[in-house]
Amino acid sequence: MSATIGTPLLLAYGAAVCTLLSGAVSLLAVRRHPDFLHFGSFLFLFCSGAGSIGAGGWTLLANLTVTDRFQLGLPWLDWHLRIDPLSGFFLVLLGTLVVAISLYGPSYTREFGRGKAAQPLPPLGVFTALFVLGMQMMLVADDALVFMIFWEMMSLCGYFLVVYQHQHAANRHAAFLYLLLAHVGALVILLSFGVLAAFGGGLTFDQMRAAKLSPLWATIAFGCAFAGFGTKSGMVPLHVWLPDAHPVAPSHISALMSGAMIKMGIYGIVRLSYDLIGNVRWEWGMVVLIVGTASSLLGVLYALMQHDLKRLLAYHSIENIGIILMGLGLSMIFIGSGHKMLGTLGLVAALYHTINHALFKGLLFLGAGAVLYRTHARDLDQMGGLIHRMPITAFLFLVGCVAISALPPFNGFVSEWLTFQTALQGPALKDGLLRTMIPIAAAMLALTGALAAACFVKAFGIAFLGQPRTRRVARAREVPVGMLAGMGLLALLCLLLGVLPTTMIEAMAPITQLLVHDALPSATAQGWLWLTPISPQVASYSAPFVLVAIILVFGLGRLILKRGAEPTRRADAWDCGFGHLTQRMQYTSTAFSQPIRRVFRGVWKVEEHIETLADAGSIPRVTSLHYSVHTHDWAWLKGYLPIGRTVLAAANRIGFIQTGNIHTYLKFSFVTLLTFLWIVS
Amino acid sequence: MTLLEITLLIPLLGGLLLALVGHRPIAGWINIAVGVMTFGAALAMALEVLDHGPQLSPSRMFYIDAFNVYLVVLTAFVGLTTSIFSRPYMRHEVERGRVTSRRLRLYHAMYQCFLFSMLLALSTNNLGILWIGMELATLTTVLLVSLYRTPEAIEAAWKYFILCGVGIAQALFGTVLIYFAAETKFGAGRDDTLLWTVLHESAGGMDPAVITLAFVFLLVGYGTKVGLVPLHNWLPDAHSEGPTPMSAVLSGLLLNVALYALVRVKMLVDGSLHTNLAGNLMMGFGLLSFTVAGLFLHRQHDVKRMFSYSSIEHMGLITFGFGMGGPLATFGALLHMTVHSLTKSAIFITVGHACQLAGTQRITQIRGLIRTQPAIGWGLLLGTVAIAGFPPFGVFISEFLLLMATMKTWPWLTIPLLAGFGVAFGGLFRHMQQMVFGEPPPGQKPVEANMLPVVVHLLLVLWLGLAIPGFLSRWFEQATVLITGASPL
Amino acid sequence: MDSQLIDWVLAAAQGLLFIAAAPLLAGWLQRVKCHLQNRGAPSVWQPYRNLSKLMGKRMVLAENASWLFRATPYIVFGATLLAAAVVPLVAVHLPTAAIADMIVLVAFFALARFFTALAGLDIGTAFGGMGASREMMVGALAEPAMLMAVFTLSMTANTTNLSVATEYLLHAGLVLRPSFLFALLALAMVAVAESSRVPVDNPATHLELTMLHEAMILEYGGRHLALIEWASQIKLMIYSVFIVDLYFPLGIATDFSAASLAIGVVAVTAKLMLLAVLLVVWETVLAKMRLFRVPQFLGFAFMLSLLGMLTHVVLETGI
Amino acid sequence: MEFASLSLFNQAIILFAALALFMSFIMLAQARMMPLIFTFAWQGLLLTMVSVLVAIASGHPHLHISAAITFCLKVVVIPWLLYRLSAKLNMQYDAEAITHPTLLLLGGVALVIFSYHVSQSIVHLSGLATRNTIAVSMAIELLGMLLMIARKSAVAQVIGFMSMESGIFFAAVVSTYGMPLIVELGLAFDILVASILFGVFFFHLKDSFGSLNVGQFNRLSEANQPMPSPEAAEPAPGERS
Repeated sequence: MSATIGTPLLLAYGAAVCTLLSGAVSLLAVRRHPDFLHFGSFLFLFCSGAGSIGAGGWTLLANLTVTDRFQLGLPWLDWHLRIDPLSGFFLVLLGTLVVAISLYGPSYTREFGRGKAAQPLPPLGVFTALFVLGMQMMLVADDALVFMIFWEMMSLCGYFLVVYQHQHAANRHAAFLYLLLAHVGALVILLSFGVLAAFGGGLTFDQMRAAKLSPLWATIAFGCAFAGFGTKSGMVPLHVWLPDAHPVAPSHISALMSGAMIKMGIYGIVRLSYDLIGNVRWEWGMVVLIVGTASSLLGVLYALMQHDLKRLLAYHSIENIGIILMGLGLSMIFIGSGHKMLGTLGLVAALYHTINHALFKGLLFLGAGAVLYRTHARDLDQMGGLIHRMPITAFLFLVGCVAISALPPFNGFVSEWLTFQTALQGPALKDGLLRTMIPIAAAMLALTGALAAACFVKAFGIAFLGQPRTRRVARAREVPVGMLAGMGLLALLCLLLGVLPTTMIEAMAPITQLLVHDALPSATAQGWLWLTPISPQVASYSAPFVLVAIILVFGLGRLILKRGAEPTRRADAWDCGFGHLTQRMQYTSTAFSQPIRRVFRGVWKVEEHIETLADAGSIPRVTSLHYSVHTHDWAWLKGYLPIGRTVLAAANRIGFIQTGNIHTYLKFSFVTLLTFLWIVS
Repeated sequence: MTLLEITLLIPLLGGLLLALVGHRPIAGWINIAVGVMTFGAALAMALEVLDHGPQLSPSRMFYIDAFNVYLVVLTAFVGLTTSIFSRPYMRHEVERGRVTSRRLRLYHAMYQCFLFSMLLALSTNNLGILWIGMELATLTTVLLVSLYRTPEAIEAAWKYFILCGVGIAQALFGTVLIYFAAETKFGAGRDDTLLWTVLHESAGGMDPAVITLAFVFLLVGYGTKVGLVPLHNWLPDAHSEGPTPMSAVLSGLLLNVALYALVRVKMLVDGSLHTNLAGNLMMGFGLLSFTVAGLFLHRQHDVKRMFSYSSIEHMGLITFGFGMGGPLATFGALLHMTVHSLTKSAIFITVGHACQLAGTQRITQIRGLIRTQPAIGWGLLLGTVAIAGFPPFGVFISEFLLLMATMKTWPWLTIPLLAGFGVAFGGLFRHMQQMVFGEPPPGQKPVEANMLPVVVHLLLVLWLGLAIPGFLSRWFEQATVLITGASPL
Repeated sequence: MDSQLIDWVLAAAQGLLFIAAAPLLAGWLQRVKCHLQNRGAPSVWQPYRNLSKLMGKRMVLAENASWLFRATPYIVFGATLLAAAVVPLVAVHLPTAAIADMIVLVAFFALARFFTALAGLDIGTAFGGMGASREMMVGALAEPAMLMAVFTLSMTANTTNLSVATEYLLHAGLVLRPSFLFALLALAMVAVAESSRVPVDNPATHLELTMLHEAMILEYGGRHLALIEWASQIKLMIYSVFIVDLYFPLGIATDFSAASLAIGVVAVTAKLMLLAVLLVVWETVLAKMRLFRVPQFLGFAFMLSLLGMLTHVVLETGI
Repeated sequence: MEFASLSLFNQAIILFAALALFMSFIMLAQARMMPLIFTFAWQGLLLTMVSVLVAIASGHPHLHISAAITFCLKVVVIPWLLYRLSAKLNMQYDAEAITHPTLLLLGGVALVIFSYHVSQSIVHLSGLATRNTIAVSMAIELLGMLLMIARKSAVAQVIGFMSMESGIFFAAVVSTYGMPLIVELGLAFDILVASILFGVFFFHLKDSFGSLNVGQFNRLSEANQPMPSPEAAEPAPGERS
């Protein structure tokens, strides 16, 4: 270790050590002291998260770049580590989520050790720790080997976490699919590094930065990186693992996966294309933009059709990754066409949305976990009325819903607004195709946003509002305070990032300086109150004002209107005079999304089933009707199944080699020999 | 007597001893003790090599350099750990009545003879003796494969015998041709013309035409033993029908030794031909094995058979790496030999226990291992993870290097490699998952298992994945220089 | 400092004017409509009477209503109010315009819609769910169309700030932009859909199967209902002002002298009255659509706005 | 070089080599068990004689030893073992139906031509006058393999295998005056062990399968095995709405 490693890197090491300790505690405190496991393990995890935030925040605020080496790995290649503003930013993101789940986890995980399907807890703790460690170290990696080691470690531990409740076949299947795609994706990433290493002469990132690539090879490297990292991020059409894997993992892990892990893919794309390959080309941006648009639109449309809350959230991750990619794509297009400042704006929008999504998706998954914890239900159509039983959870979940639907004054809106602003600068480009494509992408983004709002009205409305649909839901209670604290932290951050975007963008300046050698001075020029990304003339937004105004209206309105009013009376809801309403008369999630299903039919493969039970008798009388709808993913049906079938068919055919007949085997040997002799003679 | 000769003698004498007392209950311990001594001697010898560099025995019969020293140690080591595993395993088999005490004696004797033959093949300086060692290894293991005397076992053993016999005969023809080439160069009447040290020094002067022909015969011959497609057909049969300790050493060691022989020959050929012919043939063979075996993984019903296909796959990859031949690829291939051997033997050990636990080798009937006996379940899981090439296990590092090297020299070949990795991974995991996870069948009971070898192996593989110790990397590097003439550093 | 203060005061005044005038516009619409349909017309002040009556009523809430149900009217009204503060009614250059631009304006509407729909689901009646479901679908389709129309405008003016854009168009004089024509039509169609007018919705009906907006707020009464009604009147007003001031900015005040402000008031009143007449004619001529024709209607609006955008890119800037 | 100009020794060597090759053909065509074994022994004898002749011609004494080894193994021990075994297994009068015998012989001829073609590039290197016999030895080796492929009986396969070994041994003798002694001894030991093992296996095979027809040993076939359909094979993820 060199003598002059900077404090941020030390902090990062500290965080990594804490993570390891957390794993060790869970491993050691096996049976005797389960409580010790809970608190010790999560305490260390908390420290680790705090350390990450510290390390990342420090580099980001002080604009530092610190490197270090370890005598590990290959004989001619030490482990190179480095922390710079970009990795710092992602460390902060990761650390925040880790802190949140370390608050949330102790109560939540206790549930797994109980009951019929009790699972041993140590694996959960160990792999959670290693999962976090993988991400932490991957972010500070400065050579391809270390990067890949920890990248794969992250993927692998994710697998163990997804398959944690392995008694369910769905979990096993989801985990398998996840790991398969993660593995293939990692190999593709490896190829990208391979190209860079071949041209740069070495595996360290410094050598790769110095590599002189021809446009063709640069594009190949970018393509591999994009496909590989995109698999991890869940971009369409490489997304199929995501909606399977996220729902079945324990909820705090889902939060971590959806909030942090898929962002690592974004980190990878940014790191490789802006930093290592460099010389971003607009063609790449075009691809990224198209993929991003498709991901966001399809993600939200598929989300709308889900009635499993966590699966719905998982599809929204795809949508939001799409939005992030749109920002990145715009940024690449602008940078590739020579508009550095606009490129910077796009990058800021993308990164801003990255951290936003981490926060609100983390919050939502934790909320879904809270519901699961109390009701053991993931199916929306079994919930209902939880706002009365779990008011704080409901409130926090609502914050997440508003934020993800891109509504002011929360954070999701800011980043989407920035993305819109970037897109609106499309006319600055020379190329006619780009100029027409970008507005269409913007329109799709608008459509996505509106559909997301519809989807979250459904999610929140069906789950938390109305009347409880099952008895277990009716008996639900508020979750323990630790879980609320975890969610509350994220909800608060959602609001803060929504209200203080100017400050946030200022803090992100070192990243863009590092990657694009440009910053957005104009965005913050008008003070913290006004966000003016390009100039005050072009666009401005004052989130604090909006917040204050809403609060004012709310407060004043209530003050004025309620003064002197008679006390409120409670009465039955309007039932058209038919007698009282039952919970079965409510709209279900399937019913809610029916109009949209009709409007966008063809996007899904929809199967409708109606099961009718009838009394036998001279005149059959229908006693019960069950209607259900299944939507299938075309990407799975048309993309993955054929590939899988091809492989299996090939495997089936290839069986002819192993006939079991020794003569055949001898013939193989004989023919091989003769062929080779023929070749060489 | 040099340390090397001691290393060779111990298993030979141990084999003779066990031929007498191999049926006694104590035989398992004797087996272990012999293993310990062999390993100790090998280690001492390795230390000597580490201190003084390559060693040529006074009679010039044995030669230890950076390339084979680590393989000798590895062989002794895996031999030892497998013997540790074999004690409870065989006891269980005897209890179940699958093995009689006479056959137990045969087993123990043959086990040590097998180790001897491999050590002999590895350490000899004479290509003829190398061949003899390989043939001896076949002969000793044939009896082990047929140990259970079931029709399947007999059939497998017969196929193994015939196919490897034929293969090895081709190798003999190749050896004769090399001898021929050497004699042409040196003139008749010298008795050192088959010594590798001599041949290697003067490889440049040998006639290319003869050497090419010889290489074809040797490739087909030793390639059969390595398990290269389409010469591999014996391998899954032999692995699946024999006792599991034997599968562990077959997969972990014998394949390596055969490959070692092949690479030694390739070094001669490269020295003589100055073309890429040998390399290209090996690459083609390797890639074919790699992809075909990956597909075969999907269609397996028998867990040991499945992992034997995985061995074929990895051997294909290593052959591909050696065939590619740059320093990076060679280094990766050398490393891969080590980690594959450690991992695969660990897997077979675990699989052995798992099969005893479930009472069958059918994949569909092995269920819920992690519930019934977490040690076995996790062992199998982590072993599979390691062999599938996930970090931080060492297999990842070697696959990483191989892919990097491919990207550098044959970029387009990365595509089949990539597809192969994906297919193989899918094949392994889809089977492994159902065995390890899920609810166990009612009444499934834990078995006596010694997981120490597995833990040690996996820890070693983990260590190699995180950092390659200095001495080993020096050996690898020297071996790389020896094989390719350039250093990866 | 002084001038800034005056600016803010003026802005507040304009905002107040906006909300105060909104029921008037609704009343005027109603009156014209009755005349056109040969019915006896209520006074133009009738909406004010309705609102004040509702304000004074005792609150009755459904048993199952949660805090969300009670908070929603204020949020909806607040969001609409904020939106109103951004739109230049009489004068441009007001400081409130900088708080939010066109995109934020759309987002304010989305916020209001979001909460209204949630409130619809809160009680757990079938009506509420139905209304929420349909409203969200309509909103999902209308919002992108509206944004596209707005983008066409903002690309021309290179700003998303409403005030700046209006001023730009005012100074540009008469330019015959094909893109504006398309965008205007699209915007008009969206405005009709968004403010729950025929043919998408009928504000006057309470027929169960045809309700959209009304179904959601069926459970509301008293001051809550008043706020929501008022908010929807403001919303209609915003759309109207949006159309008349952006596309026909003639007469809007660019400085704060009394004269130009007065001209501004007169101009905008005249324009709004005219627009209302047009709207009434449209509503009288058309019948309400089936729900599943609405997507086609909105899809057409989306097509128009896209066409507007493309003509802008292809014909107006490519030169 | 004119054949006639060779010494008689060399002419004899070539003659015996040709006869050994001929023996291979006979084995290929011989359906009955006993004559097959005898033919094999004859081939061994011819090879022994070649070795002796070469030993005399070249003055390499250790070739005598290898000739003796060959004689013991190929002429005495192995044929005797095989004879005993087939007698014990009561199959010395078995004859198997050879499918397409003519085709097989034609294939054999093609193999000889192929061997000649392949070895042409190397024969000029040999210092021996009888160097063209390399082609013959290669042909014997390949014919042995062809025999293994063509025959169903395990005994015939063993004979084919041994015949391959003979071919290789022949190659060693005629191209390089034999291998170093230690190698030859080891080789002989291996072959001896192998032949004993083969013997052991005949009994096992007979026990397990009731015959020595290796064509029936296909319990370990994968060709007609159905694909396993484990849960992860082709699942439709449970997407529903």
